[in-house]
Amino acid sequence: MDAGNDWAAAFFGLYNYWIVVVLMMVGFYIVIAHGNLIKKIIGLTIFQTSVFIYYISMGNVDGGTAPILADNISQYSNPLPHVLILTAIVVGIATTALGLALAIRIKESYGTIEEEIIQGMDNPG
Amino acid sequence: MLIAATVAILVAMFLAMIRGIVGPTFYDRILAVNMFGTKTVLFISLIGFVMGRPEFLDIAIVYALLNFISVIGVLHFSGSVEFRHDDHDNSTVEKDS
Amino acid sequence: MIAHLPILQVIVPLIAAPLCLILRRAHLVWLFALFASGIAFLTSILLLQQVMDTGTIVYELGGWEAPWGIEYRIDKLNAFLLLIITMISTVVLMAAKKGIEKEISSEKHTLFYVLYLLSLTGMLGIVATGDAFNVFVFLEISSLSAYALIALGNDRRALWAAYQYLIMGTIGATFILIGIGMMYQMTGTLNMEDLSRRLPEISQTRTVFAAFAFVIVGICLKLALFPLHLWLPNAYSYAPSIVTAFFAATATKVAIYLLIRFTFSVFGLTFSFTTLPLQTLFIVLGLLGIFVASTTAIYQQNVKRLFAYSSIAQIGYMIVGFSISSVTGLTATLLHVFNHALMKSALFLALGAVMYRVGSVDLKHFHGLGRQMPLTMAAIVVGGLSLIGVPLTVGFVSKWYLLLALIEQGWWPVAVLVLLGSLLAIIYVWRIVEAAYFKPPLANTGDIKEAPLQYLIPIWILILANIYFGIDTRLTVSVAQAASQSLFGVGL
Amino acid sequence: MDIVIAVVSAIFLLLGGFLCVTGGVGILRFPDFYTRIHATGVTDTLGAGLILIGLMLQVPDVLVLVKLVIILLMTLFINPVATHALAQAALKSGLSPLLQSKNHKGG
Amino acid sequence: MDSLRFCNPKTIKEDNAIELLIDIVLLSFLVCIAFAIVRMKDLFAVIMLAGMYGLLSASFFVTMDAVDVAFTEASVGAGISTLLMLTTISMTGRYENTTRHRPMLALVVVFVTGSLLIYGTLDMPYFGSAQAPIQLHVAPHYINNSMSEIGIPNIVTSALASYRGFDTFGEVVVIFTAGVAVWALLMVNVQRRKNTEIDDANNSTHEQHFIVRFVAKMLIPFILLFALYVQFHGDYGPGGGFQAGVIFAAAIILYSMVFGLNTARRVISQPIVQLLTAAGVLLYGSVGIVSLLSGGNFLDYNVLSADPIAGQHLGILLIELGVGCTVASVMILIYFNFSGRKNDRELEEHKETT
Repeated sequence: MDAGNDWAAAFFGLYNYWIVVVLMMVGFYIVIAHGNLIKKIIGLTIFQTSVFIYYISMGNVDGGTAPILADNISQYSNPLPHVLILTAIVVGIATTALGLALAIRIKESYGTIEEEIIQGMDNPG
Repeated sequence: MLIAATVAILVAMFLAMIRGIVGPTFYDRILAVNMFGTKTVLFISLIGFVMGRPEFLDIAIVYALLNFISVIGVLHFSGSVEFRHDDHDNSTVEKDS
Repeated sequence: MIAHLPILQVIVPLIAAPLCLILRRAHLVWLFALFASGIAFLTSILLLQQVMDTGTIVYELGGWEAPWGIEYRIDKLNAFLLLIITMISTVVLMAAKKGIEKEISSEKHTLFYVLYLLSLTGMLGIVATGDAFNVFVFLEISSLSAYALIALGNDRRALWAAYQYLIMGTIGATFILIGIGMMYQMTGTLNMEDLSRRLPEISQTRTVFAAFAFVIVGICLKLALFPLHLWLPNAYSYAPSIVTAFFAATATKVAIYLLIRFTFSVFGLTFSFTTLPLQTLFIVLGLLGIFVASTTAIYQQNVKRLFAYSSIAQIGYMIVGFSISSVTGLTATLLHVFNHALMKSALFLALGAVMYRVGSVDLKHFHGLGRQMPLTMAAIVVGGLSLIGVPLTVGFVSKWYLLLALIEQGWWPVAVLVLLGSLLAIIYVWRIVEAAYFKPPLANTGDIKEAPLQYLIPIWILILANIYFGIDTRLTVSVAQAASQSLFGVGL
Repeated sequence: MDIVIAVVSAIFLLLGGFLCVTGGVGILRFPDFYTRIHATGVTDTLGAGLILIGLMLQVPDVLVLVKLVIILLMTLFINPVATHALAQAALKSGLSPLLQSKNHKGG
Repeated sequence: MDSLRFCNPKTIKEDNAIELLIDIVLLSFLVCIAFAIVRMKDLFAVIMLAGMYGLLSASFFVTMDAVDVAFTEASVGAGISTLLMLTTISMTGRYENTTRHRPMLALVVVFVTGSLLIYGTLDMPYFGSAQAPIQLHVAPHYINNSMSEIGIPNIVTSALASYRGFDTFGEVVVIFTAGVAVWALLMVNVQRRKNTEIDDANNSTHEQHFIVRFVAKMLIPFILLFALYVQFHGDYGPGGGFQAGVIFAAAIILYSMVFGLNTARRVISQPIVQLLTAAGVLLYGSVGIVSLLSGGNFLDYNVLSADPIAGQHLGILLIELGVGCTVASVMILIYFNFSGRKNDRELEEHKETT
């Protein structure tokens, strides 16, 4: 096969993962660069969701269908990543809920949810 | 034809998404999300037929329900104190109180 | 029932947690939690005995064979860790009733015990399991309960510390999840033993390198390895004392366990240490951790914070021992895991007692405490000596083995640096001793009484254990040695 | 017979798809909130209805048909209600419609 | 290196092409939304976009054949988490400060991590390849044998509830932990909660939404019914305890939004919800213990009945119930606590002004 075909194969074979990487990094950037506590948690959700997309992508098979057995279907997608991600989604919402609860408490006791201001209040000078 | 309809839905989703991103008002965004949700319901229904396994419409039902709940939720919370700080939002909003 | 010990180890505290929620009355819940933790402790003793006698125990959950189902795989390494965790948890729980009386408002006491048991469950689950994804699930159980427990502290800074920990911890857990995903993608399995068989074939692929990097960085975030330690000092200093005592002794140890498990068992020794410059990197980070954290500890005014920094330094010692990658080095690390758990839980419990009587753990409030709370202060002194590594305490034993391992490899400069690091420990421990014994009490403190018995008993159990295991090293050394030999021997 | 159903279904689907795109263009191009809500409110419900009817003509079994009917009913119920609630809330909050002349602003 | 690819170069067939197209389009939508979220300062808009992000990723999961995951992601990403975030910003404020926290350092960290990830993708088996290791090891066992070993068509449910039942137990405990943790953090003083002034004030805003109240009233029984359907239909189609629990909770949340929190609390009292959170975990655990006592391993459903398949059915039914029970009650508990906290604060502000 010629080189051009190879590159096309690589592109179509991996672009899902590359986009996932971009999404992950956007989420990760929000978490570490933004000072607003709610925004950080939203970044965390994006980060986690992109990991879910990664897992689900790897389970996909060309020509496969949903892993629910039916007559006259032979090719199914891999069910195991689905199982794992179901669990991970639950973990994700649990973390989000707890993070938001903490943010509410922080707002009540510090009066703000901006990281810089909070750190300034904790270490004056 | 299923595919044509799916593409149309995707286009509509894209347009709604842009409205959601540019805003400008609070209500425009809710409207965009609502429309986006409706389009998602249709998309899920269509994609089931496209892929030849239409028996998973339960998901579409859930989407429709949650869409409604989230619009109600947004309206519910829009009344609260912190939401009212709309000053630097945009020009078309005028406050009564 | 004896065949079911591995699962009982985890589900006893797990089932006890929701039962506590139903019991509701705080002191009943305390007794019940103590009981559950005690049962778990007994289970872990039996397990360790069984493992030492018969070798690795495999328990198939749901009756499904390993790569298809989840299995628990108890070998010497995790049996040892299970013992440490349950032991510390039980002793710390003894003090919990008095400990949370003043630091947590009364309507939250029941929830405190529930979260405590859940956290214990999470750690036990991480250590016992033989399935990579199951590690992630139990990691999240222990982390979520940890965030909440830290946030229960009275100080508003506890909330901020918990939030920071939540962000860092979730990033770490997500990194681990990415790493596990890559490993799974390349091998098709999640079972650790199966992974260790399938990974060598493809160990030269870039994906496996990336998987390794993500798992290790994720674990190091949880481990608070320098320079990823930033969440730890705040979390430890503002959490309720009981929580600090429990976590300082166990949470980082679980992360060390994961590090050992993934590098030695899953990825294999050759991959982890020969193809990657991991050894040099970890030695440098470990030593930097020892020096930076010890130096920072010297300048702390809050004693809890001081000991938190000292914990980061001690993690440095464990990492140095780990990265020698020899049997003696790993033995030293495992010994230090055990010993550090003993001393730090004793020290933080003693600080809890000070907090109970004085209401603060600032260094200036320690003035004159040597006479007012003689038993508590004596405990802090012995614990501090152990931290320095004075002979006849446990701290000496692990440092001794660490030096032996370093000299075995001929790494003299590192050995000298490790000794110098201990000198820094002398300075920060001395500051507390000086304040407690050589400074007059503050004028307006009134009369401070000795800590209540409910505090003193667990503190002194731990302190006596500190001395006992410092003199009679047969048990700990033999188990640690057997565990590290088995890791270097046949793999998993 | 089959061909007739297929053609009818295709017409419904295309019409529905067209309406959806129209609604999308509307929400993007119309000048203010109230005109946008008008565009989506009308076309969404109708477009969704048409597409769902188009799908109903292609169903393999009864259960799928029932589900489609449920979705259709819910769209018919929920969409107008949501739009109505939204418009009402917007009006009450003081968001004024864009009128021809700026002097005539009002609710 | 090519031998590691496990893959023949992809031949783009026609029906593949459309799926590929949809795939690319959905993913690029996701990227657009993610970048828009970075830029935006109005947290309300960000949350709306995050809701869209959830809907989109759920649509993506459907195209990837992961129907169960799509179900869950839709109810969580677009439903519950949006509501929780809205409640939160209604207490903490809507706008973000413009300052960034060391953006250059963050960019460097992100860049390094991203490069490492890209580096890692280079040796991955191609997307959709049937020869990838994950399609050859472990998973084929589930696909080929689950019908004879467990006897239900939904393989995801088989693997979730039986093969990896212990993970799911862990998942239930995670959600239980989150419930207890949020409760411990946001607990409101009991005396103050009795006061209903503010709730009545809140209600009055909804009095005018007559149509909304009417439709909600009609819809809620239907949602509850649907939740039950999802709960028990999980063996045959997408669904199961978790999804059902979230839908059930969504119905209650809708009720409490439309009719006021205190009304909802009168219908479902908080102590009962608290009890149910524990009950679900205990139900799950006791299935395991019963199987332990009847001679099997923990969570081995084969021993629950004389016929292994019947045992599996019974076991899965019970643990799904446990999951549903805990998830629903934890979600309700979390919402009650968030929303109760909000009422409480508004009451305080109310008192201050009068």
